[in-house]
Amino acid sequence: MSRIGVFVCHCGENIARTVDCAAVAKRLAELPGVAHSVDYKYMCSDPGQALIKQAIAEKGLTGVVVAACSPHMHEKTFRRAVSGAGMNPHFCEMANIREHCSWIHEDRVKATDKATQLASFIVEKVKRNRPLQPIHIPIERRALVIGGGIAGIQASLDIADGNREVVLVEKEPSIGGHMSQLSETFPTLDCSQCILTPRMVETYQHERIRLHTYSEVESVEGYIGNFTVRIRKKSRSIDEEKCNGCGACIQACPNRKSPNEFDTGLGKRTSVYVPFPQAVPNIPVIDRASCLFFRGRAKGAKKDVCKKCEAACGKGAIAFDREDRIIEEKVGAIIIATGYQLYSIGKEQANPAFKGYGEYGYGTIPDVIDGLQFERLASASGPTAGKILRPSDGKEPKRIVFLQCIGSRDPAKGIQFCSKICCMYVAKHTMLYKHKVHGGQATVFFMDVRAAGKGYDEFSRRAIEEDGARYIRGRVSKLERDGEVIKVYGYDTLNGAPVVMDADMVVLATAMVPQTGISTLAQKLSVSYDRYGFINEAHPKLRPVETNTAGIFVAGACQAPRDIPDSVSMASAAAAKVLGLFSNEKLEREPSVAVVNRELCTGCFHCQRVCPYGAIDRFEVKDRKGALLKTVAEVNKGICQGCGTCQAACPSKSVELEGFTDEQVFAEINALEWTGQGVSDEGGRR
Amino acid sequence: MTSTGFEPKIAAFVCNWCTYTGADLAGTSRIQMATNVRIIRLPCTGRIDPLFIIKAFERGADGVIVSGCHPADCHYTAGNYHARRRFTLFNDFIEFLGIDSRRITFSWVSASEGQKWADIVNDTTARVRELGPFSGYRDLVRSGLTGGQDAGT
Amino acid sequence: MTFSISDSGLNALVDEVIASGTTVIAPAVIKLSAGERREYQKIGSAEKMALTGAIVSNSLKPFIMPPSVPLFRYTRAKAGVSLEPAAGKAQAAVVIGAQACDIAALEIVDRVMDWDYHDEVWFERRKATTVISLACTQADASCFCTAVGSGPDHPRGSDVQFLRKKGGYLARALTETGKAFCAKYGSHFEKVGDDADRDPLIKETREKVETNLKIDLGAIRSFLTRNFDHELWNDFGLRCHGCGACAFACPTCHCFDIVDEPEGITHGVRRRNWDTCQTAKFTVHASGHNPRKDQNSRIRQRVMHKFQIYPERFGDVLCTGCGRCVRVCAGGMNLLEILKVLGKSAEAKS
Amino acid sequence: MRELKDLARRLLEEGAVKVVIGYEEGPVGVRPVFVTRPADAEKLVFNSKCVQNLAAYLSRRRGHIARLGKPAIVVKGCDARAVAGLIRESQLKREDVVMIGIRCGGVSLQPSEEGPLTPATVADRCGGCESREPKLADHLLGALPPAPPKATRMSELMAQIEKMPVAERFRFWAEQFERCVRCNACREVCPMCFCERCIQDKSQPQWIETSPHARGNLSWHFTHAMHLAGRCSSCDECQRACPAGLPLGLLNRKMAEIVRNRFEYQVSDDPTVPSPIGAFKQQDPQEFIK
Repeated sequence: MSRIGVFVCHCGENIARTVDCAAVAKRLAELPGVAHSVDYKYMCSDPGQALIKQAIAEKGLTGVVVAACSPHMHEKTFRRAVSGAGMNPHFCEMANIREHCSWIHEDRVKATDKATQLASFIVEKVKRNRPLQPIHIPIERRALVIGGGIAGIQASLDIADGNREVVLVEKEPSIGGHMSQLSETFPTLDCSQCILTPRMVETYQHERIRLHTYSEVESVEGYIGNFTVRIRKKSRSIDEEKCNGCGACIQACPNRKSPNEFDTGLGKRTSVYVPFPQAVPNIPVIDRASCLFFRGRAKGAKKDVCKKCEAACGKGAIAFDREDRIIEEKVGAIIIATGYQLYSIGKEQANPAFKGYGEYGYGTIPDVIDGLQFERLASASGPTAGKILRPSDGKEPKRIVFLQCIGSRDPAKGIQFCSKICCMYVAKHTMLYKHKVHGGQATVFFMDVRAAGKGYDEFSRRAIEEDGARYIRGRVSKLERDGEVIKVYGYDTLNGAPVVMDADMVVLATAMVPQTGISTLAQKLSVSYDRYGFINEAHPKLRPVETNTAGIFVAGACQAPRDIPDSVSMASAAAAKVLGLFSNEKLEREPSVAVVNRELCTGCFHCQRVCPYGAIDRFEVKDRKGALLKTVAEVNKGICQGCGTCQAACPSKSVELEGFTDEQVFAEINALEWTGQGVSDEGGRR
Repeated sequence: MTSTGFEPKIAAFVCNWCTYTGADLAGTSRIQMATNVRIIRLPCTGRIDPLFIIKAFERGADGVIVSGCHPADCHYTAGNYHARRRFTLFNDFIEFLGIDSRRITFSWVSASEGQKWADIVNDTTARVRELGPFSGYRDLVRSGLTGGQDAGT
Repeated sequence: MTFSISDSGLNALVDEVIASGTTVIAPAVIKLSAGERREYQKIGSAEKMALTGAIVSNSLKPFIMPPSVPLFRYTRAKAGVSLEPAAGKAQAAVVIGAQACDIAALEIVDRVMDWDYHDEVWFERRKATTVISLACTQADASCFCTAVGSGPDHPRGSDVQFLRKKGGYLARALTETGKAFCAKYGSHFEKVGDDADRDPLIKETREKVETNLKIDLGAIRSFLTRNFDHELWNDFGLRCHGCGACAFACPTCHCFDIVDEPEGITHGVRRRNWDTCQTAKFTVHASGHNPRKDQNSRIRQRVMHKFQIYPERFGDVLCTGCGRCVRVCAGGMNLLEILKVLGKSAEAKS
Repeated sequence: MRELKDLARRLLEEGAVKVVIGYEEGPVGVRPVFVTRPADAEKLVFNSKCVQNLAAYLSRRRGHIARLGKPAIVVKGCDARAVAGLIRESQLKREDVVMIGIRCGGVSLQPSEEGPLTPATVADRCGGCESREPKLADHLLGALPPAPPKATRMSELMAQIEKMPVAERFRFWAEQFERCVRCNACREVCPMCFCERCIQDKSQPQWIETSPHARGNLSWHFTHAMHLAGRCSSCDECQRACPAGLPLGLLNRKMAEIVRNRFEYQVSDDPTVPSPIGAFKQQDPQEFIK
């Protein structure tokens, strides 16, 4: 038989003003199983807590109900108090008779009745509570960072500097990401490479960072503190141990016509190549699609051809036959920092939800380019060595028109969000252009100029006021090639008049979208993502770098369009979260998790389908001889967050959420009928 | 209060993170509301089994409120989405069984919607008061002595 | 003492009984979504009665032993538990037109109800009920009353037995209660000689039932005593779904379960509900162990109880051949067939 | 049906299966039969009296059948939906059962119903049936007979109930549920009721009162229908098995209609298509939620 202690709090006058606390205590004393029932001015005060501890000891209580404020306020306080008296904290629960009763009612009789009932629910529940112990999970204190752009680099360095190992996976041959492609950065106009390259080198040389470039995450298993990650190291066809990065192979390669991805197709490269001079690691990779040797093999040539690189290499590092390798890493936390790509402008769309802009002739008019291509033209290390020249004829454009919001904020094309950085980089582009082509005229078609950020608005004003960029508020309906010039048909919404102008080059500020394959990766990690593929944060305000899966964090533009400072802040925030997690050897978790009754589970796995966390595994029940009896559900306590959706979905109720078991909830509902009336008192009637 | 003096008994099954906290906010904001509702706290609407509602009727509830986080705001990401499908089935099905669905209010009340919670409480109380006691449900048990073999008159 | 009563006389009698406040239970037609059927029902007027037609689909059991009987209400308080009666006294009732199989069942079950314990719940209603049977003029392929010691015109258990005749019924008052009933409503009866004008269908019905099944109950009983582990039990339960339809339709199955049904924290009702040995739950132990682990063993239990255990203790087999277990079975189980197999095996053994 | 008998005998002889679950002519109409010896394959029949959905016998609860060894099962198109359901919900592996599908021209309401099918005798699910050919089957026997006539009983009753004011509907079901004696035939014949312990039998707490009074009965039939949402194969076996004659098929029919209207889903014989209950869409209907 339970011996429940009920402690009714006056909360000064807060409760006592409308609830007859003495009457509540007196009525509850009549409930079977209640061994002790008192009221007191301030239960949360030291004397109040002492009252509880004393009663536990003297009355041999098996459970404690504090009828007071919201459990969100003081549940922890009272659980700590009973714990101090040697009672399992989960035998203490609160009935909310302040926020849910005294503060919202004036009728003293009714409020007293209601407070009595609310407390009776909790008494009935606590009778069925079980002692729960916190769950301890060992933590593998190494982190995986996916993506070697500025966010991934920053996160890796922060964690490694925090004395924990990092595994950094980058799918391209070099780390650096989009930032390495940029010419100068807003709002300071400092050189992107100059600030990034040292960080790349530091990452490469850091003793606690294991860098896997040209690699991708194959699969992820496990849960917070205990992930097993399989990584595919794609073959560079080069022996990374032997290569010293001298570049002799590149000199020897006869193919010089492959489009250079790093230069966004504006320049050319060889088949064996490093993406850019500052690449980290400085180890070439052979592009098997264009390499004569591999093309020969693919065609089934009897004799291997070319092999000029092999001949040129003094280290014997060319390894044509090297295959992809799968390696396994154990980590305790994961940061996703896969960044963005540009939305594809033309008609063809990989994502059927999006529509392209056929009207801008991107891809058919050579002098219509995107923002990243402009970055390469403006970059000192770019295909034009920093001169702004038209792709079509290499002439210097005298008139450049910039179009903002290509894709962004255009629901008709499938994207509703603002890409955030375009207003700023277009302003930057007009400035870079003006600095390089002094007589040139930059015209910008915009919807709004969004320049919120430190020094941002000043920067964009500078573009207009000092560097003479012409800003026209309105959209462009069509771009048309007219001999050497591009005819721009637009509309100036402030003047309310159509605008037609000639341009030598047009730059489209296209939307940022997540990298291709983000959804596949998100599924491997079982984190949720929005309809564009951006990774969802656990809470948009309060948990911005956590995902809905414990132990997996997010940083940079894979979560939403981000500029560099945002990405770096997120990365450091995620790193801090990871280091926080790693500051303990074991993870302590609230024990309110689901538990499966193997005896009764029929293995229909409805629970597995509804679990938001993928916390339900399959467990094979075998007899003593090892023969399979049945396969049942099993909850991974490391992953379960305690929502209880599985229990509602279980037809036979073979899975129970600790702390909210069917017995406990049933007991509360069962108490609905009890009013405490008939107990002779003057409850509330004084 | 009507002249009959009927005060409905209403059970509310709410999630811990949004509606319970919203009801807390109503309290801290001192928003006055009907005294008829008794909250039972659960972690998530995903935990709410339709049987809770049936059992509440069996125990004399005249009305029921079920409330949790708005879609996309679930503390557990998707518990409320699963709950919503279950509630849809329940809502449509009980009408077929002849249980007046006006006795049940489903709602999304966020932690910031103290006023909305008060409105839900007051509206539901007024509506159920008008519908009268759900004695029909409790009375189901009165018979069962003959196994229904009664041709009547 | 034999009387005769005309159709119109019977109607008048029934209406008079109803008017006197006594419950009348008689076969009446009920329209269900599953079709029309004859059921014993509490009727409100004589015109509801349907004394002929297909075999009555339910038995009289629910009227004497309702599917769920509240035994008492309990209230828990700190001071202890207090009890109060849950329902009023049994109402006086007259059953009219009961089939022989259903009437015999009452007498057979009386034995166990007054064995180690006198069952008030049973006898209270039993004693308040006057039973007027009607010899069957119809039978179907599942009827086998004649094989288990009864027959379509067997009077066992009747206070008064009706036998169909042209334009009315012969009424044989067989017990004191029956005689008193006939005397009380004497105005509707006419005294006649025994057996006058009996409907020939009665005899034909008996002959028909006799062809359905012929077995040696004694031989089966002794076979069962010695063959608990016989391999033929391995097959009987295959198509059985393990529901309680047969047992609940059966006029003689009388197992019950007692449950406390809370209606809140402090009070509730203790009820006595029908139960059946055909479900897995019936014998499951608290440990989870179940001595009757599959449906074969549960079918064996049912057959053994009816044809060996019960007769050993009380003389009668616990079966009146009504055939309802066959009619209600969704799995096509057939007790006649099982008895035939047992009979054959018994013959072979001896 | 020669084809059926030959196939069953061959499967047994070759040892491909240990038992063939099919139909035989019993003493009163067609009934399930479990053929374990090749010679007994002669017992097998298939005709319009083969009403039963045999998939219930594949449930793991039925240990005495499972112990016979690998089964072959005779299925109609509608029965295949139930077998698919068992596969979908991990109760059975596709390779662990041989499905003998038979093209179906409809079945009668009762397995004892002789003669050609008429609107009065045909089972309610047969009219307009679109799955008379069990595609999931390993073997597909017979030629496709003409389409069966259509019964209107259930749709008429459904319309009648839907027209009732809500209080009258409550009385209607209360009267129906008062007849229920909780024999649980509806549960035991249900191929999708495969729980090792039914929630009805869970006593701590006792969500569903075991007493056969209308309150406990409502709770049970409500729960059964809820649990079958998006899962019920619409075999109407619950209704056929009910000794009290309750129109239980209507409850499941209604639930199927709700699932169809709300989530555009119909239970099929494709085990790879999951039920919508257990999934969700962000845009799911919620007009009833305030």
